[in-house]
Amino acid sequence: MAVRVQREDFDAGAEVRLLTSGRADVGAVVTFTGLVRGEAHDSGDARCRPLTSMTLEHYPGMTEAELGRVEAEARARFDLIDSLIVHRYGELTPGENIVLVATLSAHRHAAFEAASFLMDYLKTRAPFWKKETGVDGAGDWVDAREADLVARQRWGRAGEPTA
Amino acid sequence: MAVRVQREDFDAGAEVRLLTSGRADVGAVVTFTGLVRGEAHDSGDARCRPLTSMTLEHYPGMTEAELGRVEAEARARFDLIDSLIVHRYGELTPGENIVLVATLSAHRHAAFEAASFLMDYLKTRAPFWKKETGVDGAGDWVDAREADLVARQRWGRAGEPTA
Amino acid sequence: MPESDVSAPRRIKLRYFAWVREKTGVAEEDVELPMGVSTVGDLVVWLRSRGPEFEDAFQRPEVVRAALDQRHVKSAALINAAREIAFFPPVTGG
Amino acid sequence: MPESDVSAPRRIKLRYFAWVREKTGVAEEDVELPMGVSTVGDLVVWLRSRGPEFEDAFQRPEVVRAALDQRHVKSAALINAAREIAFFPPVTGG
Repeated sequence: MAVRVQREDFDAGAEVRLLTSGRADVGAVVTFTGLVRGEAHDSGDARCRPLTSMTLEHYPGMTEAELGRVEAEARARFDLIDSLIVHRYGELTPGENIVLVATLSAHRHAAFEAASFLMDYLKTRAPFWKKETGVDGAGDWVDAREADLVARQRWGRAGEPTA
Repeated sequence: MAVRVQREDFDAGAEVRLLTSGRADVGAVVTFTGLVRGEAHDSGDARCRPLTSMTLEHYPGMTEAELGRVEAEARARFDLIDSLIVHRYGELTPGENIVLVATLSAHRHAAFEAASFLMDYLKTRAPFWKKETGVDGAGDWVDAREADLVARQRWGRAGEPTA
Repeated sequence: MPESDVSAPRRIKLRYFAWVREKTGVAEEDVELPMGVSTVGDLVVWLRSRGPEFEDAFQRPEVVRAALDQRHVKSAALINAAREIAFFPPVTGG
Repeated sequence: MPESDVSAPRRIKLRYFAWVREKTGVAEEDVELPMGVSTVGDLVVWLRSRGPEFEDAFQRPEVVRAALDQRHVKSAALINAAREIAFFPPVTGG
């Protein structure tokens, strides 16, 4: 069970090898890797601007705490042996890795569900903000997606901010 | 879009790097890795025998064809950029990799759903049979799990054998 | 549809896997299909008559799965001009 | 519950992120909470009165999210003895 927030890239295969090394109780490993796409996010009009880079700002301290809470929630809900979240920040170019989630379980459904849950939660709770820079040099903050809120709500309302 | 059936191990990270290399349209990669656990499958009684090795027999020719059909079905159902199935055969020891499924998409839900679909389908259609060898040297064929049939049925009945 | 001479002997390859193979003691064989065998289920009935090993392997025909030319089929499937039929337990890969 | 002297000045760290930071022109600052400010929403009302940059950043307070001591909260949350309050747009990580 670990959370890392870092500037540098990660190696999903190496991370999984570290997690599974020396143990024989893991039957299923699911990884999710999120990457920078070469197109800016849809912004109402249908045109897709080519993207030069994406810069991720975050809230040091809260990011780690929030990812830790998200991971603890996943481990309370699903029968996990171990899990890992790695999230990058700073300027990234198309094709680069942004985020890695890995879940280890005896059986595949828990691993799949937990990885999907972690991504849905992380998308609506981890304090990261994306700014896209287009070929014209202009930077735009990415709008939060309604679809991400809907995706999160299928897991119920636990962990929402209290009044 | 590829299917491989092989004796030798695979490197999930290297496979994903090959699939994503040089492209900037992939926003989400999901991998599933299935591994040999150190316990024999539950066999009615609650005791878990320690496992020495597991041997996977398969049906050369049909295995590749069936995995190809499963993959084609996934690509018809989900918005995938690419996908890969690697399945090993032969004698494997606890902790070793058995199967890798990787799905690439612009968005995470298609990648998650497709990987989960591929595993559910593969479990009930790919012609592999597991024999477990315990510490006493006795070998037992693993029984098919009712839970795998149920898992598959949530995707509907397409691809079931015709009369 | 190709014409076929229904009176000519039909040779076909049979393959057996996992415990079906262990019980029959045969991994694969070429057989001549007897008259009157038109479905996979008919073939199983005939196979059971070939000896105690086959009787044992197909004792509960409902748990033995079949593939016709490397595609899963049910026992009611017509053999027609298939070249290969395989019998095996429910699959347990993945 | 710890006792606190409600008449003493309460100093708190404010942090701003993403376009809230760009609009206010401030990444972080220490402020003395005015009398009468007890919830996060009260604080936003006061912040908007501090100048056109703040007025602009909090123009639509419903789209600005808040965290109290690094936990997400709603605007009705009581500030109490919090040491740090952050304001930011809806998150877009992952």
